[in-house]
Amino acid sequence: MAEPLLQLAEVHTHIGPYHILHGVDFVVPAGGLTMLLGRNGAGKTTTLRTIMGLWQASSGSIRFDGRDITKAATPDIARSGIAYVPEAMGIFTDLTVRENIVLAARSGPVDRSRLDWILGLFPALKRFWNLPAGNLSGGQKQMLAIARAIAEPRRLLLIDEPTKGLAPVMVRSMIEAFKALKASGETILLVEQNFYAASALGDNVVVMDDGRIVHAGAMSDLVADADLQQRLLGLSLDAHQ
Amino acid sequence: MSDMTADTAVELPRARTDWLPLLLVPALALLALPFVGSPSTWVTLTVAGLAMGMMIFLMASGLTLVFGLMDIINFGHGVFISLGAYATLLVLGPLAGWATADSVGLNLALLLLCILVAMAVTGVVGAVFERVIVRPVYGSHLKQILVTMGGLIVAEQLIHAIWGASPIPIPLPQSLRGAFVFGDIVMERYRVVAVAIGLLVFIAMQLLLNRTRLGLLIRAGVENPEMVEALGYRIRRLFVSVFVAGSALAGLGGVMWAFYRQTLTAGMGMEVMVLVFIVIIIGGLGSVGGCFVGSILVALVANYVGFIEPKLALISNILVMALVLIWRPQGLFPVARR
Amino acid sequence: MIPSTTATPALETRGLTVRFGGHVAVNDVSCRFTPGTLTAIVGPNGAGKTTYFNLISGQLRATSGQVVVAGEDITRLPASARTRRGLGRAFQLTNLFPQLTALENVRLAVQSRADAGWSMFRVWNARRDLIDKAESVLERVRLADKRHVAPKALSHGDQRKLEVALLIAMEPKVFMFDEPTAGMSVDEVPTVLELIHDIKERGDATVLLVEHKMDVVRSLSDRIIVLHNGTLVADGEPAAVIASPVVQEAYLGVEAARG
Amino acid sequence: QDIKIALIAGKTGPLEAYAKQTEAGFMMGLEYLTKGTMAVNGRKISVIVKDDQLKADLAKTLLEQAYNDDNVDLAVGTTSSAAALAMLPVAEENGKVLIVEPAVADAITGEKWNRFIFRTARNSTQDAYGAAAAVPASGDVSIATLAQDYAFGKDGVAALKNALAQIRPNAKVVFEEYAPQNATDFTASAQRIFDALKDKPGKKIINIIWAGQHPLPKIADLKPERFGIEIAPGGNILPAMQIYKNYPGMEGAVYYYYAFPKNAMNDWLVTEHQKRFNAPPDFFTAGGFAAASAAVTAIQKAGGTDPEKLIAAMEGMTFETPKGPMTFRKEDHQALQDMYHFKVKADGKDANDLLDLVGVIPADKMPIPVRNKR
Amino acid sequence: MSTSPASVLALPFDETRPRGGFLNAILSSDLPRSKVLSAILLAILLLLAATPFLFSGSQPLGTAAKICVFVVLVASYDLLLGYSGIVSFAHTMFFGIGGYGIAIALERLGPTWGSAAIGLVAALALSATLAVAIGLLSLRVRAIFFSMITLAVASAAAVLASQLSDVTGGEDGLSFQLPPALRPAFRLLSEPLFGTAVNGRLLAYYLVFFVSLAVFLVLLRIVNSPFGRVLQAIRENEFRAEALGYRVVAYRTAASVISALAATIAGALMALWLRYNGPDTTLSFSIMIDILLMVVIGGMGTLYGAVIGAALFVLAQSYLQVLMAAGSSALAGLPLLPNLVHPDRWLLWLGALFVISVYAFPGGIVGRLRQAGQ
Ligand SMILES: Nc1ncnc2c1ncn2[C@@H]1O[C@H](COP(=O)(O)OP(=O)(O)OP(=O)(O)O)[C@@H](O)[C@H]1O
Ligand SMILES: Nc1ncnc2c1ncn2[C@@H]1O[C@H](COP(=O)(O)OP(=O)(O)OP(=O)(O)O)[C@@H](O)[C@H]1O
Ligand SMILES: [Mg+2]
Ligand SMILES: [Mg+2]
Repeated sequence: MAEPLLQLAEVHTHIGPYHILHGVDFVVPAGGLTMLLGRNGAGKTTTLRTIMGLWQASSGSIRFDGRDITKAATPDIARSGIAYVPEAMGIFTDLTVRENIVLAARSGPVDRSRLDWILGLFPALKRFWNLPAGNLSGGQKQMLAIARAIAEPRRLLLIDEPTKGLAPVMVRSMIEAFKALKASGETILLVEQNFYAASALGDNVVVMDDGRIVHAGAMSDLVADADLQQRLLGLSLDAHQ
Repeated sequence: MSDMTADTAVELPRARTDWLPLLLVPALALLALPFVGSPSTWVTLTVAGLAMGMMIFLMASGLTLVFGLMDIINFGHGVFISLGAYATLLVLGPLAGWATADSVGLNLALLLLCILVAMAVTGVVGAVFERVIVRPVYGSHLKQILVTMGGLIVAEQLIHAIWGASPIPIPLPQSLRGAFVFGDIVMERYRVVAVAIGLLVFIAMQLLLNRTRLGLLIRAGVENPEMVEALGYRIRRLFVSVFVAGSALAGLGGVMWAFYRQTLTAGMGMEVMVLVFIVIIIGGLGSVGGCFVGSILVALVANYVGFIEPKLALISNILVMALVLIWRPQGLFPVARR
Repeated sequence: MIPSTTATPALETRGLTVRFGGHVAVNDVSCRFTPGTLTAIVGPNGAGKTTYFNLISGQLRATSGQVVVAGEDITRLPASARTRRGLGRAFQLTNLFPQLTALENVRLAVQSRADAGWSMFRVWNARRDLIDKAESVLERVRLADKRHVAPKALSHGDQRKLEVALLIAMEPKVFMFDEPTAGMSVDEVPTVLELIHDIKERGDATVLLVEHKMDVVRSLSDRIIVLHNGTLVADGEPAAVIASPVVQEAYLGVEAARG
Repeated sequence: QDIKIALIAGKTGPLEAYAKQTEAGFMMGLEYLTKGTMAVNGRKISVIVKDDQLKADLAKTLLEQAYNDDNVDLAVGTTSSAAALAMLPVAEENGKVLIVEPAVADAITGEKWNRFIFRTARNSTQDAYGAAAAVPASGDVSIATLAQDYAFGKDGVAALKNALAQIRPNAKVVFEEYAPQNATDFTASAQRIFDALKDKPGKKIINIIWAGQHPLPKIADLKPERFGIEIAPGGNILPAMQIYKNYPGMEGAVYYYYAFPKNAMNDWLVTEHQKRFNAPPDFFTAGGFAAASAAVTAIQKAGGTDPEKLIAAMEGMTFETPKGPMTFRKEDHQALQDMYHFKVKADGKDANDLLDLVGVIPADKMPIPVRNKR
Repeated sequence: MSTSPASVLALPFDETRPRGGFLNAILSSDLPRSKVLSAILLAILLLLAATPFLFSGSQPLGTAAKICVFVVLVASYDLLLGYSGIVSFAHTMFFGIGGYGIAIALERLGPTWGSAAIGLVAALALSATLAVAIGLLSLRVRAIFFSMITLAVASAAAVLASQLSDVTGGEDGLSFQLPPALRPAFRLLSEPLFGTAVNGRLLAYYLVFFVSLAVFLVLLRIVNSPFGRVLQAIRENEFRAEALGYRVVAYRTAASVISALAATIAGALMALWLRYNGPDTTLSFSIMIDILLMVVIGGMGTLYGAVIGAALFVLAQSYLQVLMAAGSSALAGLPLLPNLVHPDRWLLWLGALFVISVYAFPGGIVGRLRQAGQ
């Protein structure tokens, strides 16, 4: 089997004095959509931030596309072809929608047909093209965050909870968008609480709890296996009570 | 290069330009005419005010970049003005003859050389200043005030140590002295040069900030540096260059100011800082256009008020600021919220 | 439609409208909310739900129209005064005191409720009652073990819970939840739903809930109102509203929602 | 036992240059007067230099310390008038002599004076009389003043008007212009002054009374000569006067210029200063020197440092200075002294070769009023 | 989750549990929470209380009095800055109002306790009015604009003080007499106590000391009250505080007023101690910067920081030049170095101190000590 696009091996992350990730191990194969699931506080966001270099892994290694990026600086990681949608969306509230997208398109003006496609997915962005992004509604901000990540083709998209705050109809168009991106050969690593959206999309699934990977496998297996679902997602529930 | 709205298939709404503040300047000038009375005096005052505005703009433009866009309060900005002024000595020393030469060419070349050297010096010192003084305190205004204030004191003392504490007179190149006289109207020659340089800098900055994504990047970087990095931009490097550019602009302003005052003192930069702060606040933090209009406004008002009712000249700046802020609480051209 | 009760409603908006330049974000919305009921507000993204909340709780000033609480017109009052008249609000995008501990976050809400903010010559921790109450609220949202953690170090889901805790601690007459469960994991959602359910069961509180999860809406609400482009387009029994064509098309997409 | 003298000056801050001159002049003065022995009446002189940073409260505290903790016999200071004024009561409380140098405020030997205060520096009124004396004694003269808009400027103008009334009744102040203290653009002020002066008959002069950065070149660049208007700048320290070079022919009055006084003391000062500092002595160097001379002469005359004896000796005492003899007037202890009427040179040899002497204005030609209450 | 923040953050003690005890009551339950810090604070308190008996001479006493005044001034500023997150540059204005209140009253109405009281009350009333006006008018705008507005207001106040020279003494300031009981000549006990004369100066010192202590303890109580907690909440997220039902503008204005009143008292004490007040003493921008530095060195958001910051800074300011003089003569032989530590270059080191202390103590000295204590 070819080398996976992204590979985490024994990654530990500390934030200040706190040990948050306790040896995270998983791979994201090229071309598919991998779901990262887990209850609140499991360490999903921390994992994505560690990949992006926004937290430094204290040990372990992260390889992307055959390169070791464990110690690389965030801009270099981004330039190697990774786009990131943070949990808090990271919208530049003072800039307009247009300016937010201009910045996301690092290599120059956005390709026209791609822009048409994006604005077709999220018509609200077109409508508020010159509005400061801080004035958008919660869901519209979420759309802008995703639009920014897909403004130019990238090798890998890291997306933290894209469906939160989106109306059902928008969740649908987002699922369509991810499908289209997948078809064009982009790889996606998605953190999601909405298991149903997740199951509709995922090729592979990774489940985290308490800073560790507790399950990894094909999404179809998890969907088919109610017991496993209960154990992974219910298990954490029991443990918490 | 960034204007992708050009001819996309989707019709995108266009941003509107705000002309109102620009009209303020001619409106003010016209309003002052009846009060001043004599048209020739009015022209003299207006032209002098415009030129003074340009000089203020040159000194303030660097700060509006650094303070307005990068959100760094650099109280040390004044010392870069002083430093730029003192840097002229590096040129004036060996090339003193060019100043007294009876050739416009040589005189202007001298000025240009002074500017280049001063910008180089202040740029380099700015890089060091950023590295040593400012970098550790990004994000905390208060510490910035203290640290840059400390830097200011140290730098001022170093100027004293290097060039001595006494004021140093410097010669204005021969052909830039005196004034053009048309009937009862006088226009100081040096002010004409200042207008030319001010306009040039203004246009260059406008192009750089509006035609490239530089301005956007800086503003985005201030709000959320992590995200800008995650988009693949090396924000640190950018910030350093902006700081250096801001310092070099202060140096340029310092040279112009030095030749205007014809005397160097270590505190000369600090003395104009309140004015500079007022100007960039009137303009709207981070807006180069606003800084430009604000500078001219302040200088014009100072001249008119100084002529019509000198008692008020003492507070004319603060008055202008208060009025502008009542009209537009974020300044003339608020960059943040359009 | 919900039959209007004879008693004065806990909250009423009359022709509430707000304009941003040419864009009308909330357009002439008139609606009454009765104590003891839970009304869900649904609508597409950008429909004006949050803006509607902002107008009611005072974060925004209405262009026209009135907000009436228990018979009193509060349209001109600032947000803090409205809160003191019993309007409580949790925010869609988490909005907390990032450096203060979770407990202090909640305690501040309790302190506001107890109207103790102006006491200057007493030491704060002498008010043991406020602290106890804050702790019990944290207990209820299952954040007790994180009471000394500041929100900036909490995971997103925990921050959402704290947001809910603040609202509960204020004990308002009108509760306004703006997507309380967004980003909350599957196992945490029931806790919050239970809390909301309890509030409703008490009978004297009025609950407004913005939520995109239709199963939540269905199970909790007595009534649903639908906003679309700032206009109130539907109002009534949950089942009927959900089945209405406008909801099916504009909100859920052409096909019926899952389950 | 040593004679202890405290020298307080604003050695750090914007007037650092002034304080440096005072200190250098004071030390050179002691050296010259003691012929290098640094001893008077067989007692060694030790000088304690203190920096008041131009702050009045600090000056006051430092003087208290000097009298109490350091036990100095007399004190000399200071650069800023505000600081000097704050020091006056301390001298009285401690019953010790204070020689004020180089602060100029009239009040020091006026309403705020007490019997322990002597001043070697000139006061503002003396400046004003000097400026008045530089005005032609006959024919119509119309004067416009340009001064800073605060107490110092207003007093200066009032003093000038007084002095003119006393010694130049032919000259009138026809217009007073006040600009903000830190003004840098003088176009408006100049226009107002031009408008006021241009149609006046006779000689037309703008008299500038200014502390700090001088507005002279700004006014001169606007070509007052178009209207036959002349500018009379005051005196200043050399670096500030170097700008005058560009405007030869201007006339005014100055307190000290190294080439003007002709006496042995000044000759020594100029040569030695040139040798040691590679520059001629300046305004405040002469002042410091004069203060040293006053102190040494007084101690010699009193035969010791007892304050009462010192006061008795100093009242009416005449002592030599680089500016020639000065006399402490009995009534208010102000040193009466000559001033110099100058004209800016057309072409000086070097940067500091600036002024030609038009004439000495002798002390007795300036009837300085006594303003203190005894 | 053995390593989650919740469990690691096991606090050394639970601050939500009030504890009994006199000390706890006096200190409003806000104990220093570090042994070293407690020791330093106690040492400062004892030294200040006993200065007149421990050291002789006027300098130590002057320094101690200045420390007391600045503790109050800095603590009052910390209430604004550290607790409420308001960056104001107008704090010296209130300091100045206090100083001028006393100075003008004692100068005009004569040196009695009655006039001092009138001056203080008038100053407090003026300060409160101004603080309310500034607060209501401008606390709504963005923080940075507020700062700039206060900067303008402060400079306007300085201009005003200079322009109203008939009342304020202009740039020269006002020197005045104290009520007889506070004058050096007054003797409370005929015999010295522990070798120190119990005179009016001593009484004046203890007046300053005890008033400062009392104001400090009141401020400490206020910041630890429910009110103080609201201020902190507003600092963190004013939008949310408003939504929780706290009227932000009212709270901020109240904080400004309290802080202004305390600063006014500090100004009054300063004037009483110096028997002088002038623009440089209480109004100048450099004092504002000193205050900022003291707050930051000591530690923002903790009043103990004000004590440490003020003590350290005033000591450094008073003795830096002395120390440097010693250093410079010790290094006399070496090249360059003696120049850099020459007392006239003390500002250079003060500047360096600004930079270094901000780096060395990011959370202030108190923050550092508390961290080390855990
Ligand atoms: N800045 C921080 N400082 C300290 N601890 C942190 C910080 N950020 C996160 N943590 C802790 O790290 C753990 C994992 O957080 P993380 O945000 O990765 O969880 P998550 O899986 O993304 O949860 P959620 O679904 O709620 O977003 C949590 O216990 C959280 O409290
Ligand atoms: N200050 C403003 N200026 C212009 N338009 C605004 C402003 N504030 C909000 N809007 C617009 O008003 C509309 C209503 O926004 P609102 O936040 O109320 O939507 P919402 O129904 O809560 O959506 P979501 O479900 O995405 O949270 C949005 O389209 C938004 O872009
Ligand atoms: Mg997360
Ligand atoms: Mg919303």
